[in-house]
Amino acid sequence: MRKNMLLAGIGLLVSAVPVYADHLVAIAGPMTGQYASAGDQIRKGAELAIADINAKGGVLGQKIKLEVGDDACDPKQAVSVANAMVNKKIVFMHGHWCSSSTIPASDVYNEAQIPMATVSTNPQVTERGLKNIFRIMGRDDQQGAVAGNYLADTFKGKKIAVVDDKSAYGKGLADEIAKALQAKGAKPALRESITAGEKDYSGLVSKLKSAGVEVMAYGGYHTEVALILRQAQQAGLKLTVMGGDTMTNTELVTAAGPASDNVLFTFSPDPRKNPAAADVVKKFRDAKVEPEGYVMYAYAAMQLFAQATEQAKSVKYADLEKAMRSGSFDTVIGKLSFDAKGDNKLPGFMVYQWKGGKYDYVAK
Amino acid sequence: MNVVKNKKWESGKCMALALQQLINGLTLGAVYGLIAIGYTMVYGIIGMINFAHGDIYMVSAFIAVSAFTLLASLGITSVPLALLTVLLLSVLFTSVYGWAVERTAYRPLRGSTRLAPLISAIGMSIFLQNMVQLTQGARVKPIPPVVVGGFDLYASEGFTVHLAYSQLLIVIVTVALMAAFSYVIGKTSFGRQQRACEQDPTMTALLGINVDRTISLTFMLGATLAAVAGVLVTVYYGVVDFYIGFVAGIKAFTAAVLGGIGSMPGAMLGGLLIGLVEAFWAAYLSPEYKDVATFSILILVLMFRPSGLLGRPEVEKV
Amino acid sequence: MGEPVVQVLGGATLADRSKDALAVAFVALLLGIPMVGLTTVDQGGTLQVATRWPILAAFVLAVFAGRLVLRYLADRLGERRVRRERSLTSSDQRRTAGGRRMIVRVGWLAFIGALLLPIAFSDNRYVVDTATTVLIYVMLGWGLNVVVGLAGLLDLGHVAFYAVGAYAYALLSTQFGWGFWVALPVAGLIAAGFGLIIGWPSLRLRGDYLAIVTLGFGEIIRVILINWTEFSGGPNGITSIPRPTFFGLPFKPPSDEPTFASFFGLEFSPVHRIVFLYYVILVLCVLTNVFVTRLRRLPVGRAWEAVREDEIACKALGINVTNVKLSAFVLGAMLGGVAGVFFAARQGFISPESFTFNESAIILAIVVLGGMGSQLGVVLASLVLVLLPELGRDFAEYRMLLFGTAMILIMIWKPGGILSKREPTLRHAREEGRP
Amino acid sequence: MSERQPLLAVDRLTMRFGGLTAIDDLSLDVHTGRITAVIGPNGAGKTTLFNCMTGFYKPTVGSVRLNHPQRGTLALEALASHQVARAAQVVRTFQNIRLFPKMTVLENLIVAQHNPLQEASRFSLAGLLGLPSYRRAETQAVEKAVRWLTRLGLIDKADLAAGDLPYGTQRRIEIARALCVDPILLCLDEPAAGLNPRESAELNALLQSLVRDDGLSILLIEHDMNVVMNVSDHICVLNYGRKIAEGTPEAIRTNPSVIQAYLGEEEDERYDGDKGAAR
Repeated sequence: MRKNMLLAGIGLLVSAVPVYADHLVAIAGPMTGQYASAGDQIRKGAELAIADINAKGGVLGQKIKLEVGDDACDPKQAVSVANAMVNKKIVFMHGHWCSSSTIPASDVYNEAQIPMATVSTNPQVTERGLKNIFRIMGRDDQQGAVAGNYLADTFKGKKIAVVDDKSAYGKGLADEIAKALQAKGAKPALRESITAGEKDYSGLVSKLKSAGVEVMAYGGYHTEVALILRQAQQAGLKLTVMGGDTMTNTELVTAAGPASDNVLFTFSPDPRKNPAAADVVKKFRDAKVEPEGYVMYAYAAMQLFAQATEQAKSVKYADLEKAMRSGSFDTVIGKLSFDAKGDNKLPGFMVYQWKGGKYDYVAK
Repeated sequence: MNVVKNKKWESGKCMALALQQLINGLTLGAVYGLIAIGYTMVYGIIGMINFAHGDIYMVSAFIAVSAFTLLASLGITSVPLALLTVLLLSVLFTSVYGWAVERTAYRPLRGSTRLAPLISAIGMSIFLQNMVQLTQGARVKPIPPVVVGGFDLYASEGFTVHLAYSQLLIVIVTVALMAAFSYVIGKTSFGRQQRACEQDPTMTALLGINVDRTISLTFMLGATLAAVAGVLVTVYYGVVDFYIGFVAGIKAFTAAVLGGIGSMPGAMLGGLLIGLVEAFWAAYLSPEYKDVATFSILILVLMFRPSGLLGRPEVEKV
Repeated sequence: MGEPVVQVLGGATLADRSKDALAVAFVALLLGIPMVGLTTVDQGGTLQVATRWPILAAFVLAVFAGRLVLRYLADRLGERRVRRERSLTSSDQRRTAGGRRMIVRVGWLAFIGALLLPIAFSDNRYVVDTATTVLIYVMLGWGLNVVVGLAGLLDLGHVAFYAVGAYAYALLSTQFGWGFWVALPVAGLIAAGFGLIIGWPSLRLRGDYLAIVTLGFGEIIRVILINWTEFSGGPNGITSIPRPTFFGLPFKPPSDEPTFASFFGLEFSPVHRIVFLYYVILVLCVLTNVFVTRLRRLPVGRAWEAVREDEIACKALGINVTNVKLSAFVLGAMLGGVAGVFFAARQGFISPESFTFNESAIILAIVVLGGMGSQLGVVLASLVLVLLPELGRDFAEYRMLLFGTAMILIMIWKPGGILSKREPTLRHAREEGRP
Repeated sequence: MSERQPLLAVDRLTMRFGGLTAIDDLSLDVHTGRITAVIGPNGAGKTTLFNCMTGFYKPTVGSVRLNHPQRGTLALEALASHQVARAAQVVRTFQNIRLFPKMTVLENLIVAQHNPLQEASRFSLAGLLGLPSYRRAETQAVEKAVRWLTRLGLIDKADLAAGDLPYGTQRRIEIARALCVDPILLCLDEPAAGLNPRESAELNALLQSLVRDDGLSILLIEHDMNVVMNVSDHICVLNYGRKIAEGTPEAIRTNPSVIQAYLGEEEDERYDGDKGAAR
């Protein structure tokens, strides 16, 4: 027994001695596959942040090094990536991107005691009582409430349909929008689901047309919205779409053409408008990276890590976790602080609109 | 009072909706049918499921996007001219793909087990998808609308039945292609060789017909039809991505089996049926279970007609 | 029109070879123009064509040179093989006997390697976890091997049973609080039940029709799982699936109740759970292997193979073909379900997107690549198919491209699979030696 | 009296495929302990008759009754094909040999004993556990297979894959495999096709010994007149699905309508047989 204790003690000592000269941090997300553009944004944001932090001398006198994991938004691969990352002894994870990857992977990080900051919006991400997870993005239920309330107020008396693409993200968002509409007495005229990845949504369009729907709240990704808009136009239906944060993707504009001006969506306050972030935005643009979508969030996640580490004076899980939960951090997306579940306390969502290939807060 | 009015209002609209979905379903079905013929021909001649066929169609859609964009940048604005050029280019390059796929992945496996070419085909499908993703990018590729406008056929209580010119184009091209195709299979010497190979490849070879060449031509012909489908879809939906081949491939394969695999009119019929089932199911019942409906119909048909709707009923050869 | 590719026989001259390579390069040019030479890029909301002629030229040149070299090597190898075959026909018999012993030896080596792996990599949870994934696929592969490899039924929807097993365990454990050890056999039985329900109507269909119907059932089950939210959690899936315990002792950080670590006086480490899961599935895999290998030597196993070889002859010998097929299908389904339980236990979270047709295709590829009917072949193919994408992580976007290419190349290299030799289930020569 | 009752009675059997009538109102008796032959030109409906008898086709009209010595009268046309072999013990071979080509000869013969072995393995449980009762059954099955293999001169081929063997050997294996089912009526579809004269003579001897020593009854479809005339006790001649003559070999040999319909073709058939043997 005593021998065991001794061994354990030695083990502890050994593990306390830093093996790596650098602090390893990681990002994980869909670097390949259908949603590769989101992974690309995360990577670009994280790379610049780490360059900036290292230029200022790193954290605790050591440089940060980035590991990149590709889960292709496949839950099975996400667990593999998580195990690989744990094995590389990372001290912080920013990811994953798809909620269905974040959820199984977070179990692994939790077990290995690695703190993580994610942009996944599914409520389940922080509802499972894991202590290591911090969400730097809003939740689908907040998002849905903002979108639903806006629709109910702005399009009073018009027929509103709520549609989703049967993904975890899309259905969650659509359900929350429908709930918010109900609460305001604007019962959705239609509640439908489609299958993502198809090309033909003429059935849905006909149904919307025959029900006299003018506004469609959509939970899902931008690709389908572009197709629905095109097909609605072809069928002579003028449709306004309200979507979620995935609508920030410029592919929507390329694919839907001018009809994209009819797209409203909810997204966290645009970090590019944050005066404190002006320097960083400029830096990105100088590097020919438009700091759209998740770029600034990845930057902020790395800032969160650097500042929490400095506050805790340690990269050990217990210290970091405590620092993150209790502290407050100045990042490019605003002042971050977290509640007991790990959700952030930033003001949630704004309503945006696409106009001529750029998005901005909707004109009141 | 209100209710009664509503009912009347609904019935006129119901008709209009049904008509609209009939148009939409036939358009979709024609595309499925064109792809399904490729499956059925290949199955007929070498008895394998060419899983990469859907991806050939996807490749053709990408070729169409490049060609349309190229023509637009060259300043060619005449729609018929642009369409014809793109069709020709797409057919040309896609048929080379059809030929190359057979030559590299299937021919070395001729005469081996039944499953080896199937796995090779799955590998080829993965390869083509990722090849396109790498060379053309993972982003969706849109083109501006080529064929715009259409007729308003019938209006009822605020619902107008709309037939877009692009839909008309799909139906006309499909019908013309089917006519040309029946001629090729029925009347030309290639058609006779093709049918002979289907019946008995060994005997055909003994009669001095080049079976390899016939099989190659069959793949090219299948690819041609897929290429036309790819161009039409690009025109109709305006958006393509590297994943469309898989979805359309599964549907078209189902159509081929539903119609009776090996039968070309059957493939077209199966395609139209699936297109209609999808269109009506999506409009009247829950679109979530659309695919369940498609597959359930397939399973039911196979239970009662084990060789598909127009397949030759097979007497067990003992 | 002549075929551009001419069959070059041995003793081809350089001119012949370059002509052949030129033809191939021409085809490569045609293939390359639309995909390599041209691409479209998004410029401010509209597409523009971009050309990449230098890359295309390099591609065509590479194909030309590659074909030249390949042809040359193929001819040389062909000559050598012909010479070797001429001299070696007599010792063929001995070679197969040697091959059989080799296979047995490789099997034992693989088993010992598998046994020692967690000890060798005790601090590397990634390796152990990946090995667990390999074993899950081995289990799936053995299940489908009974259906496709032995009974010859083309099943493209095996993922359905994988999903049923995973969901059965997830629901039983989260909704009813069942433990892993009780839920495991029950989930296997539920999957077997689904096999019965799906197999009964569809197994009377002939080969390729069966393929599309099983594919259809696989999709139907997935679509139902997505849409029936009240039952399956819909697209959200099921989260917080309990992990298996060590016969009641959980793998948790030290707390009031006894845990695995405290009971054995070890320091808590999260790797324990992963190693434990690995050993559980290893033991189950060994049991499965023994089970399937023995079944193959029993009447039912021989009947599976007989049905694969000639269904009509089976009927004429009084064998109830439907029952034989159904038994293979149900057994395959059960093993698929058990693999599903392990998948759910490994993930802690399942959702319908893990059970797409792609998964069925991979499992089928494992069976066919490994060599239909070969148990060890399934193991080798699982290793290849799981490790290839994992090792390929460094190749990032080229990973799946290489995966597809490897599938085609292995099939061309060995159309019967890596291990295609069939082992008889009993021998007269040995029977006579019996007392 | 029971001597008079036929073992198998085909009664007014008709089989139509769409517009084509393959068998037209055919009646035929097969008696215990005899070799009955069905002959006729190509396309006369002989194999169709077998298929109707053994459950592969459902006849359009008519019945096929088997008077089983233990199990009473069975309506074969109503039984599924595997039941014909299992319950009625009527076992057939095929014109185009249907072995299990990748399995060894011995395995082929063990598969034929599937039903009793499967019973002995008790849903495979006894087999999995290796219980003595099952092992005994398996040993017996192997013994039976070895007995037939020895008798047909195939014992040295026992461990070879059946599909790799020469044509004539495969024919014998198929007969040996059918015998392992313990038939009371053995239906052979052109067993002499492709055999050389020596093999064909051996076949004659085998058929006669099966009837004489093993108490089997045999129904035979054959083109080889040598075999038919030498071994048959009773011959039935079909043409275009109809029975045109029936009787002893002597009677058939001299029947004018048979000569007209069938024997005119004999030269062709001879030629075919030679070609097959030369393979």
